[in-house]
Amino acid sequence: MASVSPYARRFISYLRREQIKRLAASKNRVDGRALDQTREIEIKTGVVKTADGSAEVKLGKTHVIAGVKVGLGQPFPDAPDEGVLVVSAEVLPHASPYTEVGPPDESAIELARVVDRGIRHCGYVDFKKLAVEGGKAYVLWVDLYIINDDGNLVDAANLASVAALKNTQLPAVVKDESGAVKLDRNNKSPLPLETSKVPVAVSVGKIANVLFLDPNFEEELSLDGRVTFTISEDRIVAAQKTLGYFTQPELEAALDLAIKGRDRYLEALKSILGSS
Amino acid sequence: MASVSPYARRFISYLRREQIKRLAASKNRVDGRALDQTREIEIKTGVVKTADGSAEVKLGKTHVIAGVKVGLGQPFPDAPDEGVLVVSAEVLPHASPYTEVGPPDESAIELARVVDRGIRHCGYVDFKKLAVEGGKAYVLWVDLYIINDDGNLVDAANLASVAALKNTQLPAVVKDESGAVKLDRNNKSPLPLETSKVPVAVSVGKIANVLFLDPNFEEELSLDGRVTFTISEDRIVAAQKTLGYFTQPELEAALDLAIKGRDRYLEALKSILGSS
Amino acid sequence: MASVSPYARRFISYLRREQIKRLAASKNRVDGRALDQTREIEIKTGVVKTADGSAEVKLGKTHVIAGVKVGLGQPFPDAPDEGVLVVSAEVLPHASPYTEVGPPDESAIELARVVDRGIRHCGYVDFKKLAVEGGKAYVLWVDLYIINDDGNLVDAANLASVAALKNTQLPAVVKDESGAVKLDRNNKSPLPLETSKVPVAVSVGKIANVLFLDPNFEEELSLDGRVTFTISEDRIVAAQKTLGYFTQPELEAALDLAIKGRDRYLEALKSILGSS
Amino acid sequence: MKKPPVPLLQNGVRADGRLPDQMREVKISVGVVSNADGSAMVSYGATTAVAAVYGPREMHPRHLSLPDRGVMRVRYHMAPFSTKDERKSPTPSRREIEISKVLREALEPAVLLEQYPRSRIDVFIEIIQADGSTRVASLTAASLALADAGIYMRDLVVGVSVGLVDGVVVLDLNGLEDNYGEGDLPVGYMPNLKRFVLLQLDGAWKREVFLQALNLAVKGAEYVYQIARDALKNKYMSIAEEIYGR
Amino acid sequence: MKKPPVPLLQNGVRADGRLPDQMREVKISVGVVSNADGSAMVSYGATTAVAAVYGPREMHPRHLSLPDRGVMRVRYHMAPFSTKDERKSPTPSRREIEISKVLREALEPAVLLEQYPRSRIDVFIEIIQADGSTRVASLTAASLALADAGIYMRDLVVGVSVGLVDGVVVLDLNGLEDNYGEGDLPVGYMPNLKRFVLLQLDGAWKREVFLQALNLAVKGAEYVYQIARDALKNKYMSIAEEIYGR
Amino acid sequence: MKKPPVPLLQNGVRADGRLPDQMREVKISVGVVSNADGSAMVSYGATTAVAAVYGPREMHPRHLSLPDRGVMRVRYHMAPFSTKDERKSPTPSRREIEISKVLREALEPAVLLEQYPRSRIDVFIEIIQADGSTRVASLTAASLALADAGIYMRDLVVGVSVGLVDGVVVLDLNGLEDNYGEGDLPVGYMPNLKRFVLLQLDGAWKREVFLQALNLAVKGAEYVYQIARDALKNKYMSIAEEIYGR
Repeated sequence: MASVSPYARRFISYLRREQIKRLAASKNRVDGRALDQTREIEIKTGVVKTADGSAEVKLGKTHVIAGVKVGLGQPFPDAPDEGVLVVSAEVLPHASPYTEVGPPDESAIELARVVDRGIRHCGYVDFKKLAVEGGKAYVLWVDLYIINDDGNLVDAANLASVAALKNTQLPAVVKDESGAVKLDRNNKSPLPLETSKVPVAVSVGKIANVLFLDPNFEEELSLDGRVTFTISEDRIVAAQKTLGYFTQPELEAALDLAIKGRDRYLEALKSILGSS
Repeated sequence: MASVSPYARRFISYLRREQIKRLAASKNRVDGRALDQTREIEIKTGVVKTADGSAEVKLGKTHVIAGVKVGLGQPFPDAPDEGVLVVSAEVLPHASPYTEVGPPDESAIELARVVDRGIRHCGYVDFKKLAVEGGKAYVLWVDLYIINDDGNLVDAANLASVAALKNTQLPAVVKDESGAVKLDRNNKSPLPLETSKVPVAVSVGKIANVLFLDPNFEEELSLDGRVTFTISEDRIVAAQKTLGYFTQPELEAALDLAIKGRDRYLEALKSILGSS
Repeated sequence: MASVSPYARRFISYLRREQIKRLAASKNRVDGRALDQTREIEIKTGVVKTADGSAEVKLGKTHVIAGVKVGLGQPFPDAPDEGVLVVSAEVLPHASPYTEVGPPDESAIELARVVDRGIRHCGYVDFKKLAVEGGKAYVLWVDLYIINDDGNLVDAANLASVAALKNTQLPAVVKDESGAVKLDRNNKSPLPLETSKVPVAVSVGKIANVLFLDPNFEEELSLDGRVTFTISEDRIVAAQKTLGYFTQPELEAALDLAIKGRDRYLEALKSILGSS
Repeated sequence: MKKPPVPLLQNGVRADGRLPDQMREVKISVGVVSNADGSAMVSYGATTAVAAVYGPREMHPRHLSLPDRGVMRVRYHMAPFSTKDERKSPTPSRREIEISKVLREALEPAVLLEQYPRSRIDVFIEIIQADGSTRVASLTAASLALADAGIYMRDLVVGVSVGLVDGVVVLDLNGLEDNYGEGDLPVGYMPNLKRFVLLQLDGAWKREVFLQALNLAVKGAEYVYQIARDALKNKYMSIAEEIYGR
Repeated sequence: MKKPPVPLLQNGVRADGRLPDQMREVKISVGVVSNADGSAMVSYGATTAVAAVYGPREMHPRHLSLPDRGVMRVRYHMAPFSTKDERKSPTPSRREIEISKVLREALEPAVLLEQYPRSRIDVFIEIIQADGSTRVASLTAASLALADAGIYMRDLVVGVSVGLVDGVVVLDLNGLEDNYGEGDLPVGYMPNLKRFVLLQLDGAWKREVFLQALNLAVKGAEYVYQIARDALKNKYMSIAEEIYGR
Repeated sequence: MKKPPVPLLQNGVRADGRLPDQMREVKISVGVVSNADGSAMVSYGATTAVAAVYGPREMHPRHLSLPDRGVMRVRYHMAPFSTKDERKSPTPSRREIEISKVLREALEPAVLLEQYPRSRIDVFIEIIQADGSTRVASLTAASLALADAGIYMRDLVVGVSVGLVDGVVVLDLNGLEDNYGEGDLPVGYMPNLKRFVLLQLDGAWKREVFLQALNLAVKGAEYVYQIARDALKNKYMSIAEEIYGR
C-alpha cells in the first residue's frame, strides 16, 4: 500500500547497462535499431472466441492479449448518459522471471490507467451511444493480459486495446419477463467507434540524454527517463512521465519523436482499423 | 494464490517414515489395525444449540464439528428451482502444530469441495424441496470445523456433514409486513432427506503398493498415494485423487476397498440416520 | 488475525524505563507534571472544510484530527428508530517511527471502539432524532486521524470526536425524482446534541503502584497498568483496562483520579461546547 | 432500549430461574484437544469456548521474537454456527480483533513470559456456542489451557461477567440479558493475587453500581476458580491413573 | 438437471459432430513464451491453456525450501475474458485454488524433485478460452512446459476428461456437455508408466461406468501423448535448424 | 462534459476570483509532526497535504534492500473526510496507488539515494482536505519533509497543476475546474535544475496548448518555490531561536 523503489526486483548487470549507455551516447542501440525505429509489430484480432472482442499484439517479443467483455451496469454519476470503460491489466507470472503472483501491482495499475485515459478522452469509442434505457449503461471491460514482457508494455497494451475494441461486438439489450434489462449475446452489432480518432500511446526513452522510441526490456533497465504520449489525430490525449526526468527542450523533442512513432503504430493498425 | 508443495510444514522423522513403510510392505500398520479397518468412530448430533443442525464426529483422535445454518438467498442461475448448498471447512489452529491462523488454505478448500460434491450428486438432500416462492431459495450453510487433526479429515468431515444435515431443522418461511420473505426460527421442520442415499466418503491410502483404509496422521505423511471415493448406494458420487499416483488395477482395488469402508461408516451412522 | 505481544515494535531503553519507574515510585514524572496533571490541551473545530464536522486536538505533542461525514444508511436491526454511529481510527504512518502502513491494527480498532462505546451510551448525541423516514437512518462516520503519537491517544481522540460532533452540521434529507431519499448538503442544521452529557475519556496509568493521569509516550512504554474510564455527568459510560493489572483498591483510586481528569478535560472543552 | 420478550427479572428471579448472584452451570474439561500442548473446554450455560495452547515454540519470523521474554499470540474467534439466527461470517470482525487483544492483555500478567525468551506461546480460542459472556468463558478456558500446557503462571485467570438488569447487579449475563439489560462488565480476575486483568464496561453506570459490580465479579470468579481447579486436578488424576494402569 | 439447448447425442454423434471416443482438435505449441524457461500452449477445441515454467530457481523465503528436494508452485487461473457470457472476476475462486492444488499433485509424481534440493519450480497456467476440460488441457500444457524447461521427468503427464452424456461415456467434454451432461471425470495420466496422477469425479456413476470411463481416458491420453511428443520434437527440430542456420 | 454550476471563466477571471496564471493562497509549514524525522504541511487554497518522512532507516525485509543505494517508499492517501459529499473509503484506490508511484518517481530524481545504501527512506503523505491539485501539493509537501529530515537532495521538487478552462490555460486547478474544465496537467519541477520529474496529462490538448501549459507550470513552480524556501528558512530560524533561547 505504499510504493517502493522497485530496482531490486528486475536485474541487468552493471557491465551490460554501461554498454547500453555507451551505445546510446553514440546514438546506437543494443538491438541495432535506429532511435526512431520501433520493433516489429504483429496485430491480430478475434483471437479469443469467448470474448466480445479481442486482439493479440506482438511488439518484438513483448506479447499482449486484450479481451473485451461487455456488461451492463450503472453509469458514472458525473456522466449519466454515457457508457462505462474499465481497463485492467494483469502482468501474468508467465511474463518474466521478475513477475510475482498476486493482484495487479502499482505498475500494472499505472499501465491500465494510462491506457484508460488515452481511450477516454479521444472520441475513439462513442460513449454517448452506450447509454441504456432505465438509467443503465453498457460497461466495456477491457482486460490487458501481458503474456511476455520484453519491454514497453504500454505501447503494446494500448495497441491491443484499440484493436480489441475495433473487434468488439455489442450484445443487444433486451428485457426479461420482469422488465429488467439484460444482454442478448445471440444478437450483436459492432461497437460504435470513430476509427479516425484512434488513440496511440508512444513511449520515448532517454539514455545519456539521447531520446529513442520503443525501449526494450534491457533498455528499460538502463533508462534515465521515460515518458509516454498518447496521441489521437492532432491532440495529446494522455501523457505520463514514468521514470527519471526531462528538461523542457527534451519534452518537446520527445513529443516530436512520439508523433513519428504514432505514424509507425498507425501503419500497423491500418489493416485492423480499415476493415469494418 | 498459487499452490506450493506443502511437505515442509508437516513433519515426520525419516526413521519413523521408513518404519511405517516397512510395516506397510508386510501389510501391517503402526497402530496395529488391519488394512481394511477404520479407527473407532463416535458420532453425536445436536451438539451445538445455536445451529439449525449439528454433529460431532471422532474418528480415532480426529475430531470434527459440523454446524448447519439455514438462510435465505438466491438460487444458482442454473438451478432456479432448487436450494443452495454451501460447504466450508476451517481447520482450526487448535487442530495441529502445523496449522496456521488465516483464511482456509487450499487443503481446507479442497476438503470442503469434495464433501460438497458428494452431497450435491447423491439425492440425500432433496434440493427441489428447498426452493422458496418469489425466486428465493433456502441456503444450507454447512461449516466443517476441524478441532483436532489426526489424519483423514475428509472421511470424518463427510460423516459430520451428513449427520448434521440429518439433525437439521428447517425454519419456516414467513412474510414480513412489507411482503418480503424471512425465516421464522420458532417454527421448524426436519430438512427433507432421503436417508438411504446418504453419501459416504472413504479415503484409501497407499504405501509401498499396499492399499488401506482410513490413514492416520503419521500414515498420511508417509503416503505414496491417496484417493477418496464418495459412495451413495451403488454409485460413486465423487472421487478425488489427493496425493501420488495409482495404476488402473490399484484404482479398481481402491474402489473395492472403499466400498468395504463405506459399510463400516454406514454402520456407525445407523443410529443417527435411523432416528427420525 | 491473532493478537501478538507488541513490545518488540515500540522501544524505550532499559535505563530510561528504570529512571521513569524510580521517578514514579517517588511520585514524580519525567516531564515534571504532577500525578493528577494532564498535558496542555488545545482544541479547535471546523479545521476540515470538506467534512460535515471536524476538530483538531493537541494533547501535549499528541495530535489528532477528527472528521465527521454524514451519510444515509440502514439503522441497526436492534435499533430501527435510531441513527447509526461508526467510529474508525487510523494511526497514520506519520504518527511515530513504530507505525506501519496498512489497515487499522488491533490498537487502532480498540481505540475506535472505546471512543465509540463512550459516545453510544451517554446521551450526548440524540440518536432518536437521527432516524429518517422510509426505514433509513443518518449514519455518522467519525474518522479519528492520529497525526502524531506522543501517548494517550484515547483521551485525545475522544476529545476530538466530541468536539467534531459538536461542530457537525446535518445535511437535510430530501427526495429525488424517483422518491428515494438523499442528502442535501446545501441545507444543513446542527447535529442534535445534549452537551451536558458529553462523554470524557480519561486514562490512568500505573507505574510502581503509583497512579497518574495522561501518560505520555515514554510513560506508556513503562506502564504496569492502564485503565480508561469514560465519564458522562455522574456515570461511567465505558471502561477499558488496556494494560497490566489493577487491584480493587487501585481501580477505585483510578476512578477517582479519572473524575479529576474529566474536570480538566471538560474545562478545555468549555469554549467548544458553550458556543452553540 | 428495546423491550425484552420476557421480563428479565421477576420477584428477584431471573428469566432463566437464577438468582442475581448465581452463575449458570459451569462445565470445564481439560485436555480436550489431543494434538495441543494444552487445552480446555469451558461452558457457562449455553456458552461454550474451546481453547488450545501450542508452545513455547520457536518464534517465526525470528526478528519479531524478544531476547528477554516470550511473546504471546492470542486469537478469539466465533464459529459461523455459534450465534443465534443468521450464520456469522468467518472473517474476523472488529469486535473479535479487539477481544483477541484484551484477552492477550488479560493473560500476559499471569504468565511468566520472562521464562521463555525468543519463544512464542500461542493461545487459540474458538466459541462453539454463544449465549452471552463469551469473552470471559474464553479467558477461563485459555488460562486452563495454558496451565494444562505446563506454562509457568502466577495464578489462574478466571473470567466472569456482571451486568445490570432492571437496576439489579447480576452475575454471568446470558445472551438475553446482554441484549436487553442495562450494561455489561466483563471481568478477568486472578483469585489468589486478587488482581483484575480484564475490565470492560459497556453501559452507563453510577460509581456505586460499578463498585458493587466489581464485588460481585470477585465473588463469581472465586466460585468458578474452584471448579477450574477441580477440573485441572481431575485431568492429572486421570493421567496418573492412566500411567498407573500401564 | 436442465434440458440442453440442443440434443447432446443423436444417432451416436455428439452435438459438435464427434464420436463418443473422439477428442476435439488438439493443437500444441511449445516455447510460446520467450522469457520463460519453458512454455507451451495447448488447445482442445475452443479451450486454450498457456503454461510457463520458471526454475529451478532459488526458493524465497528460504525457510520454506526443502533440504532434500525441490518445491513446486503451481497456479491455475482463468482470464476474465475466457468464459462465456459475463466477465469472470480475476480474483482466484475456490475452484481455481482447488484446481491449482490438484494440478500440482498431478505434476509432482512426474518430476524428479529430488534432483532440485533447496530450489523451486514455478508452473503458471492461464486459461485463455474455456470450453470445458480446462484443467486437463492445463495439465498437458504444464507438463510440456516442464519438459521444455529441461526439468527431469519420469514421463509426460497428459490430461483428458471423460464424461457421461445420455448414458454414453464420451471423451473430452466440451462446455455444453460439461453443463448438461451426467458427470465429468478429469484424468491425468502418464502414458509410459501407466499411472493416474489426477482423478476427480463430479457425477453419480455406477462402478462399471467409472471403470469404462477410465479405459476411455487412457485411450484419449495415449492419443494426446502422440501429438504432445511431436510438438516437443518440432520445437527441438526448429531449434536445431536455427542453430544450423547460423 | 457536464455544464459547470457557475461559469469557470468570465472576463478573464476565474470563478474563485483568480487570474489564469494565479495560484491560490499557498501556505506552507515545516516540522509539523514532531515524531517524524521531517515533515511539512502544504495548502493550495482548500487543498491540504501533510507529509512526514522517516529515515534513512534500516530496510525490512533486508533482502529487499539495495547494496548500492537507498530505497524510497512513498504513500499518498486521502482521509475519508477529505472529499466533498460522501465519505471516501479508507481502502487505497487504484488512483491512490498510481499516485503513490508517480510521486515516488518524481522524488527519486531529486534525492541522492546513492548516499544511503541498504537503507530506506519513507515518505507518507495524507490529504486532509481535497479541492483539486492534491498530488502536486503532496509533492511539494513531500519534498519539504525530505529537506526537513536532512536528506541530501539535488533540488527541491515543487508541484503545481495547470489546466484548460474555457480554452484558456490556467494555473493551480481547484476542484471545480478539475471537474468541469477541459483537462489537467499535474507537473513536478525542480526549479534550479529546470527538470520535470512529474508529468501527467488527462485531457485532449493540441501541441501548442501543451507547450504553453508547460511554460505556465514552470512559472507557477518558481512562485511556489520561493514560498517553500522561506518556510524552510523559518523553521531553521525558529530552531536557532529556540537554541539561543536556552
